[in-house]
Amino acid sequence: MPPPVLELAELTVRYGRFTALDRVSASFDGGALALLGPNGAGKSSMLRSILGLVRPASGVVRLFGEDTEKKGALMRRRVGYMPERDSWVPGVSAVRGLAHLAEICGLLPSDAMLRAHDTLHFVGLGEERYREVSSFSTGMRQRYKLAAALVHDPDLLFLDEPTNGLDPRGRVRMLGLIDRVRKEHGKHLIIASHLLPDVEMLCDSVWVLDEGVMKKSETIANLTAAARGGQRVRLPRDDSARFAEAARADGLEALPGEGADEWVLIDESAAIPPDRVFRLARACGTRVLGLKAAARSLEDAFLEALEGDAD
Amino acid sequence: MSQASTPVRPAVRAMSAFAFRRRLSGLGALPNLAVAAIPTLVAVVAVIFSTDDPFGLYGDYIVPLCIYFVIPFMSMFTMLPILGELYEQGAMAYVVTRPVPRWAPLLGLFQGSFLAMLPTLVLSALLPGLILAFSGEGIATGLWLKRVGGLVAVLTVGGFSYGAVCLFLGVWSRRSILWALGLLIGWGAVIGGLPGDLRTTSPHRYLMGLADSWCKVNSRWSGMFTPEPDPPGVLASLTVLGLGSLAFFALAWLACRRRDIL
Amino acid sequence: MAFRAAEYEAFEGERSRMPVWWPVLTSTLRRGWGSKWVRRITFLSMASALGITVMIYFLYQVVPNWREMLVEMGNMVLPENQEDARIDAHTYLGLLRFFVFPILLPLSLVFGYDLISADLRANAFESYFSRSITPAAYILGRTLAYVGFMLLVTLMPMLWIWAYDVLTGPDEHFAEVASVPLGMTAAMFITSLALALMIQAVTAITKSGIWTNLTFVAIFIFTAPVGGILFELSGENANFFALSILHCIHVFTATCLGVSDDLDDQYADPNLTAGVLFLIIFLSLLVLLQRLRKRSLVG
Amino acid sequence: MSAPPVIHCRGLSRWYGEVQGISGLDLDIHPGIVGLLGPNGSGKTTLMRLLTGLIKPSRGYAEVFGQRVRPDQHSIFARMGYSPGDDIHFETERAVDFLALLASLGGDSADEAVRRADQVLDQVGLLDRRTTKINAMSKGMRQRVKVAQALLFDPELLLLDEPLNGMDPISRRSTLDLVRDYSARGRTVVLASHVLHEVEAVTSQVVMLHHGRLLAEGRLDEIRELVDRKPRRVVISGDDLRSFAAKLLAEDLVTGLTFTEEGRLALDTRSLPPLLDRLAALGESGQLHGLDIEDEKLEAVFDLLVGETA
Repeated sequence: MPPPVLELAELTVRYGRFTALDRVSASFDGGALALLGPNGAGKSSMLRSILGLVRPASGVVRLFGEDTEKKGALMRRRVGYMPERDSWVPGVSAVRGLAHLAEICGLLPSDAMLRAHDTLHFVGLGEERYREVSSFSTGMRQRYKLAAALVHDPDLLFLDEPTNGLDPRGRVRMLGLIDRVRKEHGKHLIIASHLLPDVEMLCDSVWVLDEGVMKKSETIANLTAAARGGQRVRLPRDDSARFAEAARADGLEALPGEGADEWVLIDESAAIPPDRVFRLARACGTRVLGLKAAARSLEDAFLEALEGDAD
Repeated sequence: MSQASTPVRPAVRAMSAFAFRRRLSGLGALPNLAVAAIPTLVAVVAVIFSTDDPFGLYGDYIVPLCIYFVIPFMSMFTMLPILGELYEQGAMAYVVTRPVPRWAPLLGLFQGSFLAMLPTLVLSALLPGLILAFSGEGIATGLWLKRVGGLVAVLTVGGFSYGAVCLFLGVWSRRSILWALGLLIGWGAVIGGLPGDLRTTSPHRYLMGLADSWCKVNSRWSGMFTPEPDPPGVLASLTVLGLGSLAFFALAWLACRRRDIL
Repeated sequence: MAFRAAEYEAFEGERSRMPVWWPVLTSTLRRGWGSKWVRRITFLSMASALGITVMIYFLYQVVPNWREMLVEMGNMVLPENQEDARIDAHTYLGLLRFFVFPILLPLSLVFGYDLISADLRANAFESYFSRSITPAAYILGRTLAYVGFMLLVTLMPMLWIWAYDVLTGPDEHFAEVASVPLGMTAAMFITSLALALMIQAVTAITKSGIWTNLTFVAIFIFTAPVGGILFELSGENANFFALSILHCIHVFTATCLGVSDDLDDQYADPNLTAGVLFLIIFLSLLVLLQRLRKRSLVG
Repeated sequence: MSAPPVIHCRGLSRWYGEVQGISGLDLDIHPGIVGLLGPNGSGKTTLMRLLTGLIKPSRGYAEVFGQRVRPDQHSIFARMGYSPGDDIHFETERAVDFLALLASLGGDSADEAVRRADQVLDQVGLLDRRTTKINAMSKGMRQRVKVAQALLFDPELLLLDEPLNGMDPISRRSTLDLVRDYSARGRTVVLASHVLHEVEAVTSQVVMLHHGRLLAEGRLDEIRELVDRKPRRVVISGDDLRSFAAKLLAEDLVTGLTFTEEGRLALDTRSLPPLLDRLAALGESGQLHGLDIEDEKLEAVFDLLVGETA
């Protein structure tokens, strides 16, 4: 059996007196993993200590079964990192900088240049590859960072907030790219993100961190298991409030959903049949614009995991 | 227009307190202290090695050293980084979107930085004075006080006017260090210290004029620069330095309205 | 419509055995050359070297025996005990003052500052150190690039002048300047190394382009007059001149050229100046390694 | 709409060298929450900076509260709060000192300033972290401090540039609540963002920028009508959809019809309301389990608009 892709044993990270990670132990066998947690939970600290950007106060990190403290530099050839902050090689063109980063990972200059071109094409920056990264927009910089993480063909990718600051188009595109890298090329992914829909789409399991402690290690399917037979309903904005009133009058619980025009209907005693929703809508003179069984969103589950512990 | 509705004084005071805190808390004071330590180092060496009378040494070496180098470097160290950081990183956006005229926070910055610079300026004059005064004997305390006090006064005036120059440069230019180097060291110290007609244009001449009147010194130090043969009087010096500072404040005022904050 | 998206491909090729600092070196050189001011300064330095050779050429055209005339004129002007005014290793030492020093400071400022502040702004350290590179390899690559650039603008023009001088001069002239290439190379190498490490160490401490420049300027410019003052105060103890980096470079170069015996009592002890340069190298290395061990360069 | 607009721009343009920031923007913004939307690099931040006088227009002008925005027109800043997209940078300051400094710049005495600072810290839920230094704060906390400083002096106009960027879901929800409460008091909030469903959650009034130009402006559903030229797609799931599909075709309500891999039915239509009514009838009979209209979310609307002009 191959060793786990990533193994943390009692990993502790401190900045001065502040403890960012407190004796975290976990292991990741491959696939796609999401790191969730509020700001300051220790997600970035975990990524940075695995990559050797921060020296852990104690504990062991093993990548592909090798201790990073001993063989870190060599192991990092098999790892690609997309940092949260913008990061690039200044003063040279995007493709030149990327080739340079590939050379550092041990590619021959000719191979490196070839791959730099290919990777930039892959992320959709082919037209812009001779420009300097400093002139890139946020979306282009994100794609450049992904290219930089991929250029030396690593086996494991660390992505820190990959869709942060992207417009919808850019976001969909980035998610698609990441998904392809994983599904078609068998890369392992570890993604730290706030955007739960992204996580839901890309990952199969999550580690929930809070204040430097591992709160939960769970598969996404388990986290979002359908709850209590509720219905998620969307209506025209102007009728939305009226509909909620009517639903409450009918003995249902109406919780606000994602947008202002969405409600989650819950009946404490039984599952709600779809036709009841349609009838309710007709009764208050409006149309149903969307309807689906209300699985708990990852966000709810995530909040629950955090708050349940705080109580 | 209800521009007078917002009191300017709290703004100046708060910004001044911020600049003061920034320069004197933590490691912020270190660069200025390092500059202030250099005249002291010279004094220590003088006490150990020199047989000349300490009172004369103070006038001949410490005074010109302070005027030629301590003032410009300290002004640069105090004014340029804080302005550079505020402008370059866009932090100025938080300051100038407040309902006060833009000159008010800048005046506050200048005031706070200048106040923070004063103790180190005083130190750089006082410490060597103390060391030299206690090493020799025979000179009345009153004379010492007068000479050290005179230097402190010259440094204060110099720090004020050079601070004004740095304020303008910091507001006006991204490459303020290069400009400051050219203006303060090149035009001030070097041109003001070399013989020739050009030196009469240098602001340093007026600082040396003040030193001549207040500390009763004229540099004997032959290492680099020649003494001013005909130093201007107190009134002329103060007038020129004061008007110069005012001119640079005005320039800074113009520049702060002109410069985009990105 | 035929459509083929750009596709990601796995890398099957061989990983090279090239040392990791090599790409850092080449990339730094490339970036340095990309800076407009670095090119200008380099051009200025090369142009002045060329100017000097052209001047020698015209001297030959106008007064073919100018070397002898120089010695004769020197004998008339200079006091009796002074040596002949001929072109020898001393001349090259003199070139340092008018030719190298005015270039060294701006180059260190512009080259170092542009690289460093760009790296800080681009957050490049995160890109570097998440890859298979060790801090030591990074410093090595970086430092060699700095040194290479400084040698390019100081040593190369010197050697160019030297070569022209030797080629045009009489045969016996070679003996007078034979020590120049080796001595100059050694001196300039150590000097560049010290400056390169110092500016990186200052950056590692200040983590700010502005403060790095201010500190560097203060060290360069402020120390010169202080050295002079202390020299006078201490009853002409020339060792105080060793406070000034420029002075140290001068004396150290003289030592390397083998003419340090001729330096009078206006110069610091050669061993001391060499010590100062090596101390700078040592301390800067210490600071850099300590900072990188704490990984704090990454911010 | 008789009241004068809070923000009024005519021909507002700004170039950075040869790079275009904003060009020829005519815009009026009235009280309420306005979502300022646009892809990266569309000129949202440039517009914010122009409205706060941080940069000067290359051409045209902007007026806020009926007064021309100029660097020295500081009296309008008394009624305006601005949270820049950039980071704070007052790294060594404690949160309360930073806010008190800015309060003093608005004319508060020292004691008043601290009191006011505490008040806004309370509003963003950071009162217990008042003595934390900025450089010890996480990204989300810094974002909240930025929002807090914009709230000083309870301004009539709030300009928030990407305030939600980098916040965790909890802070994001509370910040949006804060914005909603704020506008409920008749204030104006301009909220620049590209996390679109969050903008959608607090307002239906949007301004869309693209390539430095005004792409669309107005109520979301008004904008939506602009894209109605494009056929809509409704995806349904339920029992016995095949026979239902056959009926629909006969009724000429759909232009296209696809069964998806998951066994759902995708209907393309140019007449959405009748189709929805038809589907509602089916739903009441209990045959329909799920219903979803694609291109209905703001993100999709935006995609369509951009797609049409780009």
